[in-house]
Amino acid sequence: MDWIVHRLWLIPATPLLAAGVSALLNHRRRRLAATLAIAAMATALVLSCLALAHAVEHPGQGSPVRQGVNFLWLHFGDPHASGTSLWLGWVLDPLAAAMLVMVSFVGLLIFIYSVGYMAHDENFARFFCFLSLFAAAMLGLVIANSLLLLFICWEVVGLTSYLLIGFWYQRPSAAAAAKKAFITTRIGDLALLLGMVWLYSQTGTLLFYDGGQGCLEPSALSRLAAQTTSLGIAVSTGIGLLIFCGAIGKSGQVPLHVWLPDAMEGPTPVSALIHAATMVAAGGFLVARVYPLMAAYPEGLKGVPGTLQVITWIGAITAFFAASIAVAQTDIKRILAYSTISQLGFMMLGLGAGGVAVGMFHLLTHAFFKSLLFLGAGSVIHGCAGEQDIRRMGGLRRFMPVTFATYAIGMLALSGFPLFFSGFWSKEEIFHYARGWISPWPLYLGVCAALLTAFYMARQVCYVFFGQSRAGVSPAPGAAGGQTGGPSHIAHESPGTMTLPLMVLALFSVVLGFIGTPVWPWFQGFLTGRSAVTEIGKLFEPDVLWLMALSSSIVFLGLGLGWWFYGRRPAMDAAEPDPLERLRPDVFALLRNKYFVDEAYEVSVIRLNAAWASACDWLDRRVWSGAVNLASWAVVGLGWLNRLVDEYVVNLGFDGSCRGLTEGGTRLSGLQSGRVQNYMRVIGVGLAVLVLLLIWGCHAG
Amino acid sequence: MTPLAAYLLLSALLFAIGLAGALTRRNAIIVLIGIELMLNAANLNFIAFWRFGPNPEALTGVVFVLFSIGVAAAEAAVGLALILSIYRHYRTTNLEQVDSLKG
Amino acid sequence: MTAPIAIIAVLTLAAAVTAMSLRNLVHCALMFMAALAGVAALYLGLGAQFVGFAQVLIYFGAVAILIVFAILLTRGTEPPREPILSKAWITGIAIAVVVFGVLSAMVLSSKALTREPGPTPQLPVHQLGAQLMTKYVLPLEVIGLLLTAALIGAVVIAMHDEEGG
Amino acid sequence: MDQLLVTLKHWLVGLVPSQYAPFFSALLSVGAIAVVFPALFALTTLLERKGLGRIQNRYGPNRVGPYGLLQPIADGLKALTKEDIVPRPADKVVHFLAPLVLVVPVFLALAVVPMGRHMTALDMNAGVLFFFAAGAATELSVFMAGWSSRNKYSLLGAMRAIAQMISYEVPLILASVAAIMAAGSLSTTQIVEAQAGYWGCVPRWFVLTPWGFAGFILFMVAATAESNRSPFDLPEGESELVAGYYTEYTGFKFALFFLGEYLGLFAVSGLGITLFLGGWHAPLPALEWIPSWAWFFAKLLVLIAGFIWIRGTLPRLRIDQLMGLAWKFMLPMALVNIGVAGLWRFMPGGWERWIVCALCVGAAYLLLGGLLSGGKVFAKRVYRYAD
Repeated sequence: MDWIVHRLWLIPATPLLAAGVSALLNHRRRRLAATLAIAAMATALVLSCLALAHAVEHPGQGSPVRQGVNFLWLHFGDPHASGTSLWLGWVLDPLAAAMLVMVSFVGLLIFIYSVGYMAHDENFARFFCFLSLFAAAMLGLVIANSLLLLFICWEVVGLTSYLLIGFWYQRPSAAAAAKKAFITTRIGDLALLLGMVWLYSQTGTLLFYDGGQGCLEPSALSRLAAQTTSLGIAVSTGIGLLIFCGAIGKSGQVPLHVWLPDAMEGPTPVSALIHAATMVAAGGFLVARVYPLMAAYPEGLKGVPGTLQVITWIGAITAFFAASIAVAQTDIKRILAYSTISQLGFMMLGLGAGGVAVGMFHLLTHAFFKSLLFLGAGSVIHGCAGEQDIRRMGGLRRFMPVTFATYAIGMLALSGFPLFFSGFWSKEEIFHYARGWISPWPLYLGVCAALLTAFYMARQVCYVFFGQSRAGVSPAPGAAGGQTGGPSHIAHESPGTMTLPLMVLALFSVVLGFIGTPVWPWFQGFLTGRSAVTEIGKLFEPDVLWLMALSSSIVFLGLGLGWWFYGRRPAMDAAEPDPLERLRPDVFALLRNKYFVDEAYEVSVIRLNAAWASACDWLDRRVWSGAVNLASWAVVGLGWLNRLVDEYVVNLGFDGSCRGLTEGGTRLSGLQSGRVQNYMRVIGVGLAVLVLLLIWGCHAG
Repeated sequence: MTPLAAYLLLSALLFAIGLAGALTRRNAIIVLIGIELMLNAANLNFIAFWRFGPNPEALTGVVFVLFSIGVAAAEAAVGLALILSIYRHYRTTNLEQVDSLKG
Repeated sequence: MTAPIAIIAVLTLAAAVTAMSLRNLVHCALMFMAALAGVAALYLGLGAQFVGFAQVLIYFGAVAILIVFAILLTRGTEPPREPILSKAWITGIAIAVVVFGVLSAMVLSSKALTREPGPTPQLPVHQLGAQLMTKYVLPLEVIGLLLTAALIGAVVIAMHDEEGG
Repeated sequence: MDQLLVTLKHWLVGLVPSQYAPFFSALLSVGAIAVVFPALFALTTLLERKGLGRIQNRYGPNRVGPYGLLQPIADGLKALTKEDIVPRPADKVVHFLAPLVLVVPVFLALAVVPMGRHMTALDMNAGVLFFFAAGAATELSVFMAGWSSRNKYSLLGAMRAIAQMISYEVPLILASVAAIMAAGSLSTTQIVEAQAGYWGCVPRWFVLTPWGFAGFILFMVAATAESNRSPFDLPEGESELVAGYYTEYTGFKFALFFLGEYLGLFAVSGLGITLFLGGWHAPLPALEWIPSWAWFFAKLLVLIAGFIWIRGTLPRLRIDQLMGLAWKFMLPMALVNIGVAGLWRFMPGGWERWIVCALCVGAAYLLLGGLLSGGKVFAKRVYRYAD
């Protein structure tokens, strides 16, 4: 049954083929393009399920089973020297298998959804071509057994992300957002490339697992961990940090998170597929894949490796930071975008504090409920004729019952509603490990972020689905472009191709949590290669119970607060200020403007400058003036004397040198004449001089 | 004089002729031709060293010349495209009139 | 150096000199091609058949034709109104002579060149191809990238500005 | 019988003193080429005029000699005795050199074409490359002729011809790369040797493989364009440019151009035979007794007949169609074909290989063809006849 291991390349190859063929198709063959893409994705899903079955059938003893095929891609330079070949390969292990199924399953549903969502778009075929290309690259990234192959797919994923964000390139904002996303992630990718080159120069291979020779296997890791760089950190830490920078860029972690909200300019299925479920999770996957490197620590020393500390801190900060911003946003997709950033922060927190299984579990559950939320949001937008401002929605519960029901499930899963929703279990697990970490602060930040998550989701749902319809009322009085007049458009439910994926995703958002509960941690066992034991008693251990109580209470508190503010007395008018805004306008403005990062710098620096200047002014007027006045009389006398010396001695010399400088400048600027042949002459003379030096050197030596 | 020295002298002469042309002619295209001649002179050197060098089975000289020919083709394409766009802008290919450092 | 090679060398040099000194640009280009053909013949004389043919194929088929097109597109066939040599032609010639002087001095003074030549080495095309794909595969890839970039760059540079800028 | 000509040559070479033998041997080979192909040229002109005549429902030349067989001799005498006119503003030297620069490389190119077993005048390591290198010089001659004539039609024709030849040289070379890859050699003789033998009674010619068939078609289309023949005869389209780049040529120089064009056609057809049609090999094992050179010339004549047929049948292309075909269809198709040839080389033999390779080529053909036509549906052509 090693058939699937040797045919693993087929999984990315089928969508790639579909992309290639639909790229060559005439753009009017819409139905054919969509059929091709969906068929390819379905094939990939079937193969992925086979791969998962294979991985489940071969449980490891204490460590996961890894099977793969490596092949030589390039051999260059002297064939006898080492480190002159580049190998590529794929590997099937539980991590890859789980990701494969997730990506192809979510991808398939989103493809189906797109048929309905993009039905009226002119460039329908092109859209499916890009989507297929993206799916191929993402699946290739997942099965890669070589950092190089992973990096290639990583870049293709970035490229398709660029293409899809800017899919409606006629809109300047979409074009700008595409560029912003591409360039911002490129910063992280540069670091990733550097890390890769460094790793290659240190180990001579980029294969992850290669029968003991790979760069993630103990021999290489212990060597990397033992060496230190000139900065005093271990080489493995340096490489790990550089690779993590790539993950920061792709997963929108704090310093480089700015592109992800703007990326919502793309079509909603793209937001769901790329900017919620798969691509941004690729950062988490990368960290999980190279986790052994990140966790490498010199033998005989205890402690937490520096890379993991950085990951944990960045994750915790991102989780809180983005969740607080999401509280004050009004664009339905932007709220979800900040929520995604926040959840990615949770994943990083889980990876850093708890290891691969914890982070990956949240990644998986998040992929399902977040794509559900995005697709639901897309359905809402579709139903409201392109409206994205939640203040102008409202009351949609009655018009879009299916969307409402599934959206509510997604919202409860995201908030981590206890016991029955997947988000609860994965988040609880993260808290469990964060609690045992070396610093308590990531846990506190995470708990606050969870509270905020429940709050902003309650706010969003109240705004969108409850109360009265506020369509047709401009959000701010006198705002240009706002629709005027009565409700011009009655919201409607979306077609079946859109609601069906919603329902499937909703189902999985609920049940997926049960494969990783403390009672039956099958998923964690699957990833780490240990068998899971069912222990009902685990649920009632005080430790677990305490945490469950804590997170449940947080969720209830968040949801309750949200209801208190927004659901109790729904806003009647789109122009009505946010209840939170009435309560604390200053804080709200801070959040709505994303913490005023730019403005804050400007204000603080200018204030400081002004204060310093007035202090100097005071000093100048009151203290120094008197003294200066006194001194000045004496100085004037001296000055008169000085003038004589100055004019007749110093100035002559000074003027002379000035004149010399001017003339020299003129002469030198003649060299920079812009005439090519002048430059070539200089080169020619230089050549002659060089050869002369060479001859002289030969004879002298 | 050994054959190698003779070839090297020939190539030096060819190089000098190309250089003289590139330095003295006004027309940009002729300057480009001069540069191509210089490149050819260098290629001749490589082949001569390959032929008369101590280990001709290494093929390094030949491979280098092949690559150099490829680069020369790319260079000619870009160079002539530049000359064309300069011609469109200034209506001349005289290098003495094309000395403004800003477009 | 045998007599035929010497004759080819002299012809090559003569063609190069005329290519650099004729007034009519098309004649210059044609003489340039003659010089290239001479260099290709020298390659053949040195036993590098493959390189010689590649030289003819690429320079005649691509570079020379490009040059001719550029001459015609820039109205290079009209006789120039101004002198063909630049103002500072004397320094140019002087520099070229100096460069040739130092190069030949170097060649003549070198002791490494007195080795007697061995038999003409074989240049099996098969082996050349194999080496291009193994030992020199990275340079080959880089050249491919360079050619692609040059292709795109040349198109972009020579493209007409729609705005007339 | 097969080696008759080779034996004859060896006998003749044996007659001269041994120090002159290589020179004499070369002279014999060159002499043979210089006699046989111009003779074939004479035959072909007659064949073409007769054939076109039949296609166009007329007789063609039928006055000089029996059935007009001596017409080429009459034409040759006429060309030789005509006044040689050079336009006053023409660039005399270049005008004079242009036909020579055309004819000499074409003869050189013919030297590497194997015309029979052990009948390659110049059997070299990099033969195919030599062929293309020599072919590159024809573009030069076309430019020289067109530019030196100081005639608008000449210059326009030359520019069209160069653009066309450069464009079609790329698919021409890429199409032959597939055969070169399969044979693993650039030597024309070895490429022919690689096609020796039979699968059962089917010859192992490259043209009988999926990639070889596609490559052969691509090669022949590109060859038609390279030799400026109809339907790619824009550079010398009479109705547009008088006679294109040789408008200002008369008499013997004109005849040289004519000769050069036809010799180029023979050369490129010969290369096509070498690369794809098994060179001198017989199509059936039972026919091996016929001498190898006879097979070569028979295949050559068949290809020439095909060219004449195409000329009589197809209308001339528009310039944008011409360029579009080269860059949008032939080039990608040739690239795909190289890939398929590689696949063929590395796949295990058997019928799966056939199916997979044929599918690849077919799919590429359909996709690229669809792209070229841009999904346009042409209305059915309507003919109106005189009442």
